[in-house]
Amino acid sequence: MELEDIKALLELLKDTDVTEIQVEKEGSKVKIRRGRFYTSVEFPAEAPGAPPQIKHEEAEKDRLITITAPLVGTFYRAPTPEAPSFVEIGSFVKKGQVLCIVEAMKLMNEIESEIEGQVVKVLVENGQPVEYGEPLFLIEPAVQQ
Amino acid sequence: MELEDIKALLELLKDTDVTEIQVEKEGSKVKIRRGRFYTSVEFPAEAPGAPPQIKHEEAEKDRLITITAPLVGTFYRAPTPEAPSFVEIGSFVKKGQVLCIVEAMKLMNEIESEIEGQVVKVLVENGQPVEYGEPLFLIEPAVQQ
Amino acid sequence: MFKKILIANRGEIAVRIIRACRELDIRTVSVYSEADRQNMHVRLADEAICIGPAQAEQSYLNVPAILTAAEITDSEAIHPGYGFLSENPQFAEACAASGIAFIGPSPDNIRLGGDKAKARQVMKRRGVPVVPGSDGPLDSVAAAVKAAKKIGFPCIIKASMGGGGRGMKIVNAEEQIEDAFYMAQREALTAFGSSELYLEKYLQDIRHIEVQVLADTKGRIIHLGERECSIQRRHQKLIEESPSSFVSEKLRKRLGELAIRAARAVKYRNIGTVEFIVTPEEEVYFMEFNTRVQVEHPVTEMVMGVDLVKEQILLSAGMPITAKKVFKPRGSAIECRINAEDPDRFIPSPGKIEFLHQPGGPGVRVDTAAYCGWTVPSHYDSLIAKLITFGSNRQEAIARMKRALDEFVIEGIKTTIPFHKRVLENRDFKEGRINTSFLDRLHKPETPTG
Amino acid sequence: MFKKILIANRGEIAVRIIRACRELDIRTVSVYSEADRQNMHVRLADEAICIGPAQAEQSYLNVPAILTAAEITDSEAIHPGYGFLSENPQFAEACAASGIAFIGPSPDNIRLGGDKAKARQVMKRRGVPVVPGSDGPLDSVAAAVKAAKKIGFPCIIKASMGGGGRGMKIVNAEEQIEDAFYMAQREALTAFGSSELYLEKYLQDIRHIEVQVLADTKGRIIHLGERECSIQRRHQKLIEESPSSFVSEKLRKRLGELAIRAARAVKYRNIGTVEFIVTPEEEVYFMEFNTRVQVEHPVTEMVMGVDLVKEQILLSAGMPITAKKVFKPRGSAIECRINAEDPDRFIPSPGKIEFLHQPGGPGVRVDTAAYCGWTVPSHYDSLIAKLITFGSNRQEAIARMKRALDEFVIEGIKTTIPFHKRVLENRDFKEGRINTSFLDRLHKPETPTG
Repeated sequence: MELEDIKALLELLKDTDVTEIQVEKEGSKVKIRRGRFYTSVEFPAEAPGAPPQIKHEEAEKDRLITITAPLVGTFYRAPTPEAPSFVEIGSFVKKGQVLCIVEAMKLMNEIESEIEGQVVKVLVENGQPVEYGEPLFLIEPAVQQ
Repeated sequence: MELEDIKALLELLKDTDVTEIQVEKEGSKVKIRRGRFYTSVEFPAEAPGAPPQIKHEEAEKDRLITITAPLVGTFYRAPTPEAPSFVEIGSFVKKGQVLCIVEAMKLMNEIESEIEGQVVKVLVENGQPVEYGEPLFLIEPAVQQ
Repeated sequence: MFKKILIANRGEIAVRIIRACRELDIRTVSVYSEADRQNMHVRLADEAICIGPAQAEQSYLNVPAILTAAEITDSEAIHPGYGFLSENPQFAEACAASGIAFIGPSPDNIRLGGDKAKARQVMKRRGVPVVPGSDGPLDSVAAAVKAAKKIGFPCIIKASMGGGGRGMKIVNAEEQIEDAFYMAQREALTAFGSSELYLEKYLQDIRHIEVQVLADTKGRIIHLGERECSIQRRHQKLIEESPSSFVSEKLRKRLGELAIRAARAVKYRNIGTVEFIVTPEEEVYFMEFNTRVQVEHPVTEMVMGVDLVKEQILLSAGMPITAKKVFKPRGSAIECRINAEDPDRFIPSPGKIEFLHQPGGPGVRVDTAAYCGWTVPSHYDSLIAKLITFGSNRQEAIARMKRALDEFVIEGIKTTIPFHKRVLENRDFKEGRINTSFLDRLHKPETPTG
Repeated sequence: MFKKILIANRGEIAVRIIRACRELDIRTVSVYSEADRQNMHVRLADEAICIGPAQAEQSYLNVPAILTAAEITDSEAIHPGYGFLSENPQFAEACAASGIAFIGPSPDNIRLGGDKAKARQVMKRRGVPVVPGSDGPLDSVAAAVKAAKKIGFPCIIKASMGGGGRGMKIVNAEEQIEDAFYMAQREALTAFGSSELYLEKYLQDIRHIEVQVLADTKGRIIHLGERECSIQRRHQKLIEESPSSFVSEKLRKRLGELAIRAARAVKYRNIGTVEFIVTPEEEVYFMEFNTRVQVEHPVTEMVMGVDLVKEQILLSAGMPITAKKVFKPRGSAIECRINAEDPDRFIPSPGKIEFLHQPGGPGVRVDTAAYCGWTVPSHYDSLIAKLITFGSNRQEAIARMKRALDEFVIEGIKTTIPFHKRVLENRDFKEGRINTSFLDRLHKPETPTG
């Protein structure tokens, strides 16, 4: 919350009859009261040393869909070592189409696409272990999906 | 929170009807009140649970001078139990005039006024222990002192 | 020895196990749910794997996910901690089937530990006294009435697979049995998946005293003295001590012998705890066999100068209890469980810890996974720290606990620290006059407790 | 017993003393300088009094201010901690004159402890071996030459009232003596207010081993084993252990006997420490008598299961060492001094501690006055925490220290934690091959230290 933001907030209030507003954003807090009340802005510092949250790809998150691992296991792009990959970068996939396999407890779990669209990125190498919730693919949804 | 920021903040408030604003950021705190109120800037934020700093009388600190104990000891307002107090509220005192005694190690240490002026407040009861730096008297300095 | 161990748990016990592994130069893998991403056990382990969402059923109780995590990290063993999968014989079997060592006793040991009615029968046969009661499971109301009449009222009807106070009904007269029987059956079925019941004499003014045992794969069994666990609220222990101020040298010898006999009766291997009921007349009855590391294990560690979790890992790796391992007790230790709970009504108080300062100095041990800025999730057990103090005698251990509780600062959530301070100020507690109904008395203001 | 004690110190030792007092149910008064207003010792005491500005001369060394603070708070005794006024015989006398008990030995004991040349003479006369050297103070360069020629080179010229490595000059040949003598005189006069010097044989590859003694007012004297303090940088101890891995049972017996003889020679009362030089050939020489609680006292506490500060308070109140107090050693303990210093160049690093997380779990003790958000002032000693670990043997204590150092998080300032990790990884250290020149070797990369 920078001075710019406070300014904008004060500006917004000018032509209203609002007497109190509270905005919380990314750990900082702004509280403004008008007239006989007071205005306060608080910036609670983050707990120092806390591990960073897993960041989403900010720029892409608006349009791309991330397919994540629904279970712990080993990631395979093809049904057998000799077979071709289920999908490649650029592949168009339908909803329900198999994207990869996650092997757990000797069971091959087929991971299907939740949407129709185009594979933009494969985030994990073939044969690598993946944890629960780990991003596997980025898919650009088809228009009007 | 630098002076620059405070200045900018004051600027922002100029054309508003906001009467009070409080900003906390990275351990520093700015509190501004307008009109008949006062402006104060506090650095830095207390550590959680830390004992309070000895607070100066905010409203009076501009004009009043605080006489503090220059050593640990017992505060006496008079040279002997029977004698009258060195000073009373309202007394006019000269620079170097004895205000009280602080007894330490059986020694009577006369505490002199650092300025000429009028005794506004006696902050410690007769016979009470005082610590180093403890406020003893508030004195309003004489004009053109 | 194991080179890498996966820890199938969270919170303070996961941190406790990581500490033991680090000191043994064993690499560690933590598993965690999505709610625990910021947890201390994730930060301290060499590797950490997310195994599912916040719900324990899909993460910390998710056997395939945990075994897969062990496989993909090449872990040679799994430490289950306490709770979660630690007393699940199927999990121990699944580990074995996957070629992964389970750090704990055999599946059969675990199975018997969980079947209270069967354990009673085995112990009785092997000369370990059990509370007078039904010979085995009750197959009908009539059987319950018959057993109750034989031993006399009051009685208690319990679930064979039970624990934690659920599925238990006290009956004071014959006409109460039928209702109690059917209610207990329903509760037991819901809570434990089995409606099997048994019946015992209901003993009052008793103490809950347990004995720590160690058993190696060669069949050598030793005990490490007792723990006093009578300070309970609804069958949940809150304060534990070692030694018990009630136990004389003679009684200690008897408890130790019975514990070893109990362990031998079931061919026990690994560390375990034999829980006893002790009456004011020093009558001792077997209650149950706990086949895992206990929450309260630190009080034994402080008094015996032993690291029980390291011992457990070494035993699981097939190491014998060596002749050198003669543990001699010294002084007195006490543990207070600090829960994220309202200290008056024990309602959970999850949330962000805004400030944390741990007590320190001589004789003070803190086992916790909490840190300044950590958010206690609402999905799991409310235990957030164990404060353990050691003294040259019980009085010093208590004085130290009081000053350590005073130093402990946890801001942002409510904790049971004020509750512990109240107990420690109580004259009955200070003088060692405690039993399992102590807290009920404490909360009745009319009781003259000083 | 005392009802109220004033603590004339700051930092971790003030907190240590407050803890002992709380456990003994004694009220505490802290004194503090203006720079220490936010200090832990101010917050934990029952009362706190500001006694002066930041400069130690006007606050923690200000005798009238401290005695007045004791008087106005009705304190019955003053605990001086270590450093500051703890070894000032005039202060101990001033306490007595004011009718306030000084928690420590008699002024005469303190005086002799401070006069190294005189202490040498007394010990020699009473059969406690001292390093070969001059018989008493040197009155001229000629006397120094004569003494040096008698005992052989290299020699070391020391200040009688000295300590901490100042006023010491090593001489390797006769022609170096004159310059060294006058330089040492100048340094001694500036640092200690006395130019008196003496001369000793300069011994290399030695160990610094000290013995803890307890002596009551009835004349009973016992010892609590040794501490190994050879890991030093410029005569400042950084890591201490108990027991010493070098000391055999036979040597331990001899050290203990000599320490008790030394204490008896000076009619010592209270707790104290006899420092010895031990050569690789197990020759033992008296070095000095420390007449206060030592920084490194916790390693003895951990191994002996004793609270030395409580014992000190009880002894000062005239309590005898009872027959029950037979302390038996168990296991091994090690202490790392965490200083607010750059870990490579040992330059002080005062400032705000932005985040603090203390290690915990079995066998870990933290003695500190630091907390999250506290600003380490630049006016005083840089010691901000002592990390002590206990293990069933030295190997376990070291393994535990390593994992505890890994867990310790101090952000915002530099500390010696990385230095300690380096030492603990060193093969010579792990195998106990240490002496007072260990750190010089450690910092020379060509030395094969693994």
